[in-house]
Amino acid sequence: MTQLLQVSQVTKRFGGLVAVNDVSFSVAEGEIVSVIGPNGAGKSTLFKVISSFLKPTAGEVRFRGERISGLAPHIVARKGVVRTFQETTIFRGMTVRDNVIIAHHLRSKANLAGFFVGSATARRDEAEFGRSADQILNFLDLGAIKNEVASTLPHGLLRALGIAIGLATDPTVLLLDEPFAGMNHAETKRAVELVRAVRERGVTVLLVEHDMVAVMRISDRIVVLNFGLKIAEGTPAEIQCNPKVIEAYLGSEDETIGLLP
Amino acid sequence: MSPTKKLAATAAFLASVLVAVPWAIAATGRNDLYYTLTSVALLSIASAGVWLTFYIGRINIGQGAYALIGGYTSAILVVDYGVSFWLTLPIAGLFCAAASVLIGLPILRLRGVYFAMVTLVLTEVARLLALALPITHGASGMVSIPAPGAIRLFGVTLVPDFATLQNPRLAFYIVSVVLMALCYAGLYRLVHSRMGRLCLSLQQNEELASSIGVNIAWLRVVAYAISSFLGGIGGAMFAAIAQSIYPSSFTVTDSVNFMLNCFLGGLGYVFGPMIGTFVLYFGWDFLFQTGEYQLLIYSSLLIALMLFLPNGLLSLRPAAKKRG
Amino acid sequence: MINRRSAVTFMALGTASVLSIMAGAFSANAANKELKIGFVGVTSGPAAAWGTSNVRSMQTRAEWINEMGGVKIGGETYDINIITFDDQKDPKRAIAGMEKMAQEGIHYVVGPNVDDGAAAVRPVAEAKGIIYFPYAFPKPLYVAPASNAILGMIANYQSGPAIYKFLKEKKGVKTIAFVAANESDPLSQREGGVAAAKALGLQVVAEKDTYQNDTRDFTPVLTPVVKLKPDLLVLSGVAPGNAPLLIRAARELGYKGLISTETAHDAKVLQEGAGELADGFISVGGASTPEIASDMMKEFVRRYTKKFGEYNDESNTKVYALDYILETLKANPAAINNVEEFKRTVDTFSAPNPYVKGEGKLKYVGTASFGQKRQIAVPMVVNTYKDGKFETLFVGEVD
Amino acid sequence: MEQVFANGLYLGAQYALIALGLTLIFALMNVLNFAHGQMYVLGGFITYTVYARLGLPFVVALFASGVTLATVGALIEKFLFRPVIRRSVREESTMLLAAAIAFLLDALILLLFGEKQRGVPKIVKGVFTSDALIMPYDRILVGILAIAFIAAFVLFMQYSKPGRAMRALAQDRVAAQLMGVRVDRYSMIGFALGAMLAGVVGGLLVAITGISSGIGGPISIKAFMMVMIGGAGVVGGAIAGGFILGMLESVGLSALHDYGDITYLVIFAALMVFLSLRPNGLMGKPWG
Repeated sequence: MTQLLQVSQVTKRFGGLVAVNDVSFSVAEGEIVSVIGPNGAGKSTLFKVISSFLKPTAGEVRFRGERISGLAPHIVARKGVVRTFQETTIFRGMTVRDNVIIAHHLRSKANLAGFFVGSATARRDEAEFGRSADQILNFLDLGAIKNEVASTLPHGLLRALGIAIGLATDPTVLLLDEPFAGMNHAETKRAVELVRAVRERGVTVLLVEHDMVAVMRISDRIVVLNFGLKIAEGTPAEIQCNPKVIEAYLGSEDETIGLLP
Repeated sequence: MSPTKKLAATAAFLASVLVAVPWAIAATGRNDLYYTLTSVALLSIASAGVWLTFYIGRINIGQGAYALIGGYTSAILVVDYGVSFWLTLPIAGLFCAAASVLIGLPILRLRGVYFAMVTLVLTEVARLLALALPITHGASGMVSIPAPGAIRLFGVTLVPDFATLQNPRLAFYIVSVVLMALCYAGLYRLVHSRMGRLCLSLQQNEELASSIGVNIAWLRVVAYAISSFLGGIGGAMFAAIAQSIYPSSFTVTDSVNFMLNCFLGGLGYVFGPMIGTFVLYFGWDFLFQTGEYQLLIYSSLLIALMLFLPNGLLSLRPAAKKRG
Repeated sequence: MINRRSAVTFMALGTASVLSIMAGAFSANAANKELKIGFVGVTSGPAAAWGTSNVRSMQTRAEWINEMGGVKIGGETYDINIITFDDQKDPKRAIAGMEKMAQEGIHYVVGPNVDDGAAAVRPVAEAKGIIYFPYAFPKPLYVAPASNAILGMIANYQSGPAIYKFLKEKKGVKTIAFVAANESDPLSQREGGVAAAKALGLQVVAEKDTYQNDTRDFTPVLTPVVKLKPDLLVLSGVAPGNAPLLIRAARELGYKGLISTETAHDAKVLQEGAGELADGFISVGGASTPEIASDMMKEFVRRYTKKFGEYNDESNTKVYALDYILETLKANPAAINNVEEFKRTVDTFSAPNPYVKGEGKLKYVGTASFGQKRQIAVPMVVNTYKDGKFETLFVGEVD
Repeated sequence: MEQVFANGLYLGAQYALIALGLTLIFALMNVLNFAHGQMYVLGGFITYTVYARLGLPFVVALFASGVTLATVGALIEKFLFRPVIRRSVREESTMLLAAAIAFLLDALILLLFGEKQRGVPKIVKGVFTSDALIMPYDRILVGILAIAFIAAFVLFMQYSKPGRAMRALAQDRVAAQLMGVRVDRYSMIGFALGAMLAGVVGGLLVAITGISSGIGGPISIKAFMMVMIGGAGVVGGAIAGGFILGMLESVGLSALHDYGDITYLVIFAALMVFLSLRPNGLMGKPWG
């Protein structure tokens, strides 16, 4: 198995506060890897560093052996490492379908001038993006609402739309930021299937999550952070009985879900 | 809208402004309307630029600066270097675009009121520069700029020398409305092509846009450069009509007016700034007869408009869509 | 649909506006024939005072003439109708205003009030046959080939040297400092002033200090200048509203020398804004100082005050333009519709000046400055302010 | 040098007071109030009328300015801004409304009070003079009053019930609503308070610089600059911005005396560079 994404000794400081401290792990092609940890463990910061929305203070992130940390986010996205957002971050004023079509931007063969004059390539692109968007929306069961304005959708569908936007960029690695947060049992179950289906399309998935049950069910491997440090790494089974992890979660006030029978 | 319909609409528009309006003016003898409509056309070109910056989510109160730079570029080239006005017109636009890239790179990182403020200050900086730089002839401005000359190609006169014309107002009017038509056709095309969608994605969420691979910094600069290009063109045309330019030819008031034109027409509609400029300019002109109460009535009407149509005049359209 | 709908809206609005403007244009009618005289200048915003004193002078005078039964020009009696246009100090608007004047069939326009506006309206005025009377000093407006502008007051480059000379000889002024707003008109006037001062052999100790025209507190501006202790502080092209503030700031900083300017000011404004600190302030006025004002001038002030509640001393210089127009038309009735006739009359025209005591004449001057007669002769009354009133320092003449 | 410093301090105090009202309105409603300068002018004319024309004491005149402007502000919020904010798609639309209100006030002021610059008799006579420093007593008094007003405002925001409610509102509108803050009511109080501050400064400064009808726009723009320097919507930022701009003008005009013509060019260019480096001002919250 080739290592697609390598996180090496990444440290991120904000002033005096160390949010991520010397964390290393890697993700192989086709894997689903999750990063978990109690509140304030540094998950989100690490996520932003990997997607290059933040520069690491020390260490680096490599994709296919090439250093991507420090590059502009859109360049990282062009290389195939695409993130979704924890918040319901979508293009609120556009229709669902337009949201997905615009996300095909990266696949475009024509340049902007070509689109402006309506060149043959540009028209071909437009037609193809429309088809592809419909296909993605159907794949995620969003076909029925594709002409709704995004800001009117309920929470769960927005999350799916976020994933649809991510998929439309044709990513090699999809970084999902808390895809199950705020979902009820049934919604989570559906979302888990969705993520699996995404992997079936050949997309490697790295997700940051809170919800232990879902993570245990879905992940090939799990990385556990606490206070910015990596305290464990392994398969769900290994993590489940790792005493350090149990202690970390018990030690925190509000995290008791899923770990203990 | 189908291509044929679009073509028909464009033809109808051109026919009305190039044939019907001159005919109506000739029939009524209202020759002063030429200049009024010319002003509207040119101001709406500059406003279109401001609208485009609104479209990427930036409040631009700095268009006066580019109009001033454009006006001076053209005037200096014509007066001091003897370049033909018709050549200076695109040069003025391009010079403004180039300047706006340099200025835009640092300031486009700002958002909201901060960007608005910085651009407002930019207008004042441009005025003070025009006063201080030797090349602009400083406080005494530039006067007696020659009228646009002829364009000849292989001995055929394509455009006559404006100085020899019976009615240069009509000539300026035609040039201005043609420029306006080109500008809005281009803007319409741009907004309805991929670039427009990308600009919209920027307006709605810059982070998400960059996560799907949009080079937001580049796109912002491009949009801003186009915007400034339009400002420069408008300014250069005005300098040619007034045959003079002063550091105070475009001021903060103009910058604010360009912005208000966009608001009034509607930020969501490509043709918003055109309608906005028309209504604001003519509204003021209309009230000319009310003498000292002009400003009072004008502002009251504006407030009423905002109360009833807070999303701009074009939101009146029954089939109003989100995007124009 | 957008394109066509917008076009339709556009056309509808356009038609509506054309119709209603026309309705307005045809509504005026009167028993006497009507003579329209225009005004294009600024009557709103920060510089509102400049145009307002213009308009009010014209309206007062016109009302007075009409009350007396109108003005007789070449066998016809006319009522004067003043058509005003507020250009908001925007040269683009000023052009529109001039176009509007042409549309109204007006051939004589007072204004604009500032350099950029006066320059911008030139093409229209010359194309449409309009003589206009700017209150702006740039020489290219009046030097040939320019032909349709007539300077409506005394330029700073005419009054400045006279004032400096007087002060040098009578008050022993040796050093001089200039302060100006960083705008075209004041800066140009400062340049002229500096040149004049140097020509007189005065030592210019400060010539680069500027302020933003919207400054409210001038202490920081004047602190470095006052430190130089000049004998004379010149406030180049100072706006009436700013003058008392500058004077007060200079005096309160301990400035002991003289303060002067080449523009016209209002005694009431000086009194309210600077009180006794303004005593001795030297400015250029028209004809209302008691020493030289004729009964007609006093009557004018009385009517103005009655009509608008309060007189503005800036109007002393602005009372003239309308009378010049009318008197010249009386002298050559053919000029009423033909400005070429007016230009011919300019060279020889002469009439008594009703606003000053004695032998004053209304005539056109400017040959020395412009090479042609493109300026109205206004008595150059140099005033000094004292206890809420102006006193005449000396009276000069321009040729 | 002391003179330059004292000038800057005095200027800063009045600027800060002008900026406070603007930043308060911005913080509460995300409205950039273009009419702030016009409110200042209106306050100035009311003080002028009451003090110079009616001959009542200066304090009464100042009080009249404050009360009138608070009323005007409350009415404008309730009947103009509130409905427009509720119904517009993009919140920037309020800028057109604010500009229209600015025009309206400009027109009303011009019609009611005329085009002339107005001034009042000095409230305190005499000038403090030492070797290093010359300062008229009325300036000293006004400077102290301005600082006192600023302090009173800060204390009010910090410790009074409405002050705390407004701070919560500025922090997070939705959260404040959930906590039981009556958003509409406090928006109105905030707007009235902001307008009142503008009116009180206008009245206060009549004693020094007089008042004239057209200066509203320029005052607004100056106030915007201070707010941006300090950071929009932050009380401390407005105060800092006011003092910084005051100092900048005072020091700049003296230091660049030999190049006088470009002093303001340098100040404005520096401001642009500063904001490019610190996109949210000194202490502002991100906005966009």
